[in-house]
Amino acid sequence: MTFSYYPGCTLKTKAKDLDMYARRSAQALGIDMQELAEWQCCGAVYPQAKDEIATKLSSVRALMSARDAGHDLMTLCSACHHVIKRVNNDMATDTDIRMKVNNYIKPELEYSGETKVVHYLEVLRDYVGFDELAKKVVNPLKGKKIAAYYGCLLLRPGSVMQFDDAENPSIMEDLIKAMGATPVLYANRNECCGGYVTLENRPTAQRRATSVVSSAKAAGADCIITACPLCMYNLDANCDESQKLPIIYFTELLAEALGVK
Amino acid sequence: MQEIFGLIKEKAEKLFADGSVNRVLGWKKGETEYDRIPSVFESAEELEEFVYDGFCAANLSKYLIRESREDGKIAVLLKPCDSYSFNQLVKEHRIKRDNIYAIGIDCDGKLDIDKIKAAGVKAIQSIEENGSEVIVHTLYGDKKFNRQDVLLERCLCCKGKDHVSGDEFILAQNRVDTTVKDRFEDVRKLEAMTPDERFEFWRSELSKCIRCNACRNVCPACNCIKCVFDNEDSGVAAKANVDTFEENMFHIIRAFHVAGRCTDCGECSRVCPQHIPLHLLNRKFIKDIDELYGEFKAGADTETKGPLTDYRTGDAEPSLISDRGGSN
Amino acid sequence: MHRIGVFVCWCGTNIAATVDVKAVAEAARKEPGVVFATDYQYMCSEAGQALIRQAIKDNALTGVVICSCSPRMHEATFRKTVQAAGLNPYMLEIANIREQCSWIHKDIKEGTEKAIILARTAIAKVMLNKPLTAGESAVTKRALVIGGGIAGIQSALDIAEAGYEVDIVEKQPTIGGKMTQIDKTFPTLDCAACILTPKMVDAAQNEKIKIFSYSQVEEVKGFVGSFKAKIRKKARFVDENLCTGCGDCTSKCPSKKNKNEFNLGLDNRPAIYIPFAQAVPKVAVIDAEACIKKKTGKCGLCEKVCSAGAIKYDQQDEIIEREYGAIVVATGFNPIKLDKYDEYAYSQSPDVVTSLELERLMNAAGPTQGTLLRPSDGTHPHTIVFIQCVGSRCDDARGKSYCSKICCMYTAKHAMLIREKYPDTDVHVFYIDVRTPGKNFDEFYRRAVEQYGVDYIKGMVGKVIPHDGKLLVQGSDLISNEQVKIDADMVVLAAAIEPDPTARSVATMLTASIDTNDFFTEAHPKLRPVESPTAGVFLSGVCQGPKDIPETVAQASACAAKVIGLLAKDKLLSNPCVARADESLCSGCSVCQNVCPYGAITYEDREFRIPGPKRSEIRRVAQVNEAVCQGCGACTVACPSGAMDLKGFSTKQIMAEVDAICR
Amino acid sequence: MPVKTTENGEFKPLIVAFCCNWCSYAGADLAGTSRLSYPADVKIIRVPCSCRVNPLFILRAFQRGADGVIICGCHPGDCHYTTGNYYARRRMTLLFSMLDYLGIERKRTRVEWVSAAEGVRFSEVMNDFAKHITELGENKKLEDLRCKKSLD
Amino acid sequence: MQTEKEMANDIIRRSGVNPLKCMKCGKCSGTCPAYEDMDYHPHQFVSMVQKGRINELLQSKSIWTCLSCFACIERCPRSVEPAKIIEAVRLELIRRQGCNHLKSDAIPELLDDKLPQQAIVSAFRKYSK
Repeated sequence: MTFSYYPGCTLKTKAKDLDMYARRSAQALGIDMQELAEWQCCGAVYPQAKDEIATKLSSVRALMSARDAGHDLMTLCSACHHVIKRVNNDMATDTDIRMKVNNYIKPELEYSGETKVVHYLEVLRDYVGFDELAKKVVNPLKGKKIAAYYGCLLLRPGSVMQFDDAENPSIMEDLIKAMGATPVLYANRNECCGGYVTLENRPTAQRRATSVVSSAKAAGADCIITACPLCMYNLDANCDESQKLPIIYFTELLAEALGVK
Repeated sequence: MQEIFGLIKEKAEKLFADGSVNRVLGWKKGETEYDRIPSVFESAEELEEFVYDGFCAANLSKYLIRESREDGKIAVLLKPCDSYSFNQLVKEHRIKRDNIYAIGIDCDGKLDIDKIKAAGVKAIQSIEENGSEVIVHTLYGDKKFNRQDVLLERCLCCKGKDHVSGDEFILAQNRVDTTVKDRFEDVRKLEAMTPDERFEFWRSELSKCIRCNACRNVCPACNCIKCVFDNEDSGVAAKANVDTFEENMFHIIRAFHVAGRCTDCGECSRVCPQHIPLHLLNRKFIKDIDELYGEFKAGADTETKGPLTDYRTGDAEPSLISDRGGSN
Repeated sequence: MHRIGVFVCWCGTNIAATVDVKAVAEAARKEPGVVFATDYQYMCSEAGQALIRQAIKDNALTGVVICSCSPRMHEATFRKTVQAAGLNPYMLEIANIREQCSWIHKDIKEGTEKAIILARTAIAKVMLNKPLTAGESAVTKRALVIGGGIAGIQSALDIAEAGYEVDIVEKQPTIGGKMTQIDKTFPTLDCAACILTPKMVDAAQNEKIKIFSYSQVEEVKGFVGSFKAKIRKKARFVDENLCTGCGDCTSKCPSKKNKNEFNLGLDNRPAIYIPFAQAVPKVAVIDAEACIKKKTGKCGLCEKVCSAGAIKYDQQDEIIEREYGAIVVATGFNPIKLDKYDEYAYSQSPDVVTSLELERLMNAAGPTQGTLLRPSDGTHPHTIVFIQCVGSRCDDARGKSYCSKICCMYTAKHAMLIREKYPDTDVHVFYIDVRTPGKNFDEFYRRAVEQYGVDYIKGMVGKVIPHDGKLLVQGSDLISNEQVKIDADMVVLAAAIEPDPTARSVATMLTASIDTNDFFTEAHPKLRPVESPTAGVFLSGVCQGPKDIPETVAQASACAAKVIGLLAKDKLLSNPCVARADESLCSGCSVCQNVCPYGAITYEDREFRIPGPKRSEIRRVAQVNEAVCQGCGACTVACPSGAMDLKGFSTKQIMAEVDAICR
Repeated sequence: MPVKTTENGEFKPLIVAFCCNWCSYAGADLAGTSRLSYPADVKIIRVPCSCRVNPLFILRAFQRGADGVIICGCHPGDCHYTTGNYYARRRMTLLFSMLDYLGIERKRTRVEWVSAAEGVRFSEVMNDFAKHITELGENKKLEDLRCKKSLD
Repeated sequence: MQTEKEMANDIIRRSGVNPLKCMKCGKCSGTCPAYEDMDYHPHQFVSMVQKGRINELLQSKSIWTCLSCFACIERCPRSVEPAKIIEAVRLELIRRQGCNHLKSDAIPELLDDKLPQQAIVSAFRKYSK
């Protein structure tokens, strides 16, 4: 199981843990993560406009490198996954964008969305399998009540992301079960935490973050796991003190369960 | 290609040996160094004459209409583009699939002898294919060609190296892609002309037609029991062109009858003794169908409804054509 | 040798004023094959017709051309005329020199010239006409109704009333359909069971009606007037003739925890059960997947308690073959599954229910005996939110593009009933549009608002959040331009309705067409709304498109009228101008079959002589069923070889017309 | 070969109209009943449905000297046979495009949907089509040259 | 200077959204988590762009408060994609000279030591050109 791996800017700095535990767990599960040689920041926001070309180039370059390496492209950060997956979809389905990007990059071989983009969680589900994963758990997280926070970027728009049921996802809950813990379902797990406006409009971010965390807390969760450094920061830093819960990267718990933390 | 030839022959011998087929449909040498004739081999011994090289362009699928009705099983060799015609014939119930063992074989593009001759080559003794080179040995010495330069037009816009049907495949390790141009490029050029220029173009091309029916005979889609143009009762039967419109009529109707069924195998143009680019009529229909009704590849499978036996309630109106800009 | 007679009508001055009729007759006489030509003031008059008959006899005519008004006017008249004179009625052509000539041209020279060309064209065509005979086929005087809901029952009752036999085939263990699950009906608020169950009993007691419950139509062959159907009667492991419906077995059955379909899974039923008290037939059925005896071989309690000895554990499916003259499709509908709409938390909270589930929760025979209680904790809900258009009017893959038509009205009904019975309960309805076209419908909706104080909010709900045993409903109120948040105890979703999943296979079986939503297509959207394009197949109820009960019943009766009209005939005469396949030319490619809207084309293997040592070969060739073909001609153009031709409008005939015009 | 000039030398085109029995032919009848005129150059051939019109008929008409060919059928969705005009629409669109590709004036062929109630529209359509064909002049490109020579 | 109608056409083209598909159900605004911080709401963006009322939208607070959470896109029953319209309006403004919403010299005071890089990157991409 070899994948080209796109870590993204934040995983090299503030979210080193997310990356580190992911790599350790991958090793334990027999997944080979080959970091792309020269990747550039994806921009962290998917440019939705039809006439945005330059802002999509870094994603396309990463996609092309993976294609040339002959592997699927694995992502870990939710934002990177969202941006790269949607740009890939543009390259596959929007002839105008495809033509303009190819004209700009002028690659030897035109790129038209051939690379498959998979999130680390999808690798766990579709390549490793949660049953197999459960067998490799040496340190079951018994008794832990964990709330999964999906946020927006992994799920929406469902027609493009094809990650899970956008309104009723189960992939992280299945992971939690495989690690021996108890998943806690709560209504706001796929509602926005307001992360994108944390810099600009902190009150909104605070309100959103609090509503997410309090919803999980009311449902009886001990902690929240996430795949997104921005959600991680936001749910922690912007949540009302009275409602706070520990926010953990899912990879950290995974590493713990697999005994490689 | 030499090793592919060997593998195919070996396979054919094995099929005879274990009795899984009683005939093999392939090619054999004709009168000249570049003449390859579709042929049915009935025993391993007969395979001595079997040949597979750059001149084996003929699409064998049409022969199966007759051959698959004979007793026993027949093995057929299909190049990737032939497999589309094969599928289309299966879809139209014209060949009996159960009586056929279809072997998909490798193709690195077929050679156009006219292009070789056009380079002034005379008195050809033999032709040697060597990777990307074609060496023509003549009485006056050797002449080397870049293979890509002497390929048939249809191979320059090859529709892909993947077979869409077959029971077994014999393929090269390194597959050669010969595609260098868009197959609609020439259609687009014609579309860009003025109507008068187009009329003159087609008038001069079609007036060369001698109604030899070679195009009709080779075309895998032209497989009617009796062609309307041969049927006294149809009201259009005509053995020869009685006026300048007759050949227009014949070729328009022929193209219309194969529209949505033509796999663009290009055999019509290859066999035309007058070198009329007949495939440009078929490709026009294909291009229109793709643009108007969504991309459709005849023969890509054996189930999908053809575009002329299907419709959408929101289809384009015919006024689309008369509303096109330009003169007239 | 052709001997054609041409008759030019003056139509008083209607034609004669702008067409020189004598010149037309004169010109026609010069055409090859014409042996007689004349003109007369009114060809359609008795005297005119006598003139034609006489001329046919005197001149031994083989074909007739009448230059007169439109064939749509008098073609049928003149066919009878020539037939009376011993000529085949199809050896006649009409040149339309009135509507399409004299009436639109003013210049007599121009009119005359054109009339001559039109006459010449008709002569050219009639020379190629062939005598045609309308086919005859017998009619089996029995109808098959597929689906035993209110639509099927009503159609069956009406057909039986006219004295014809009817079979109802229903896949459930009882007839009655969706209406049995409905509590009250709009706009009168009478109880659904009270008006439906008597009809179910009528159907069961009617001598002409035979009910095949727990059965499915497996195969239909044949064509209008003589269909042959195979019906699979599924084993219910209870002898229908012996069971008295006493219910002793159901109360003793130890396997009790099985989802009760009738109450939509809101409560449980035993493995042997009678769907509901008024079921028809009132006969028990064993759910083999839940039955302990069927699964393990041990138990057999029901057999012991059944005093009638009706339990038959080894009963097998039975195939019944029956013949029919007409088929009624009444396959009905289902609400869509809501698993793709989880923003409304349907799968997360039992207190989010569909409207049909609410019907059960309010019905006296339902799981709560008619008291409205929350499924989660059995308490009275005090705030209820209704969400309209869930899955209707959608552009995406999740929902349906159409309006489900019934939801606005039943939601008003639900809201009104709740407010009446539980005045302390607040009811909010989120709507996009309120659609109430129907007799007394808008008045009904207004009553819900004005008399019962139901809160209608124009806007849509974006998210339902289960929270602390409540449901936080967040939606927009477009009129006050605000986002509203309502703490609700229950949420009711007006799920879109879709055709029953069997519609597609039934359509295939009958070669009836369905649209992209799987609703059956009518033969003509305005003028033949209860017929399918396939002759002898009729449409009743929601299988054709969303409908409420009154509309369904009206359509069911209309459908029955059509069936009765067909069954009343002893013989069916078919239009002889139908397609014909020339087997010697047909290559069996199926292209004609693909464009035939009636499924009139089938294929057969035929042996043909061929040159060569084999002497003959088997070829697949097209066959046209003349009773089914309607003569559109789509196949004739699809066929590249010209093997397919249309009688009365043959390729040669039309070519001759073209040639005659361009001469 | 038909005479295509009036006494004063004006060009009179030859137009063949294929009309489906259920809508357009009835529409033509209604035009007549309502006394709505259109040029006598238009000659109607009755077919059961627009899907009965074979491209052969159209080419034959051109070959024999027609200057314009128009096909009329029920409006899409209203076909008496449910689907016939949908097939006709695809066939004619492709055929017309091919004729254009061969350099034949694209305004010589037309498809119009005319219902049985549209008598006014039928006459308008025919007037308009005849006007266009008259402007285009004789169909030099397609007529049977051999016949023309024999006229000389 | 472009007219409002021209701007509206540009916005429609840039967003790839057809506002005529909207059936005015308001689900986008019903689901929007930033609703309370907006002066014009998602459904209004769709109808105002369709009507060509662009100047008001260019002044609106909403173009900066949209969270890009795509809930409106996911849940719209007509596949209208309001978030794309809002972004296209925002681009209409920030592509003009000097109209960047986020100025780089304003950044340092907003930072804290835990803030991830992507918060800054994304803010720049969303609010500046």
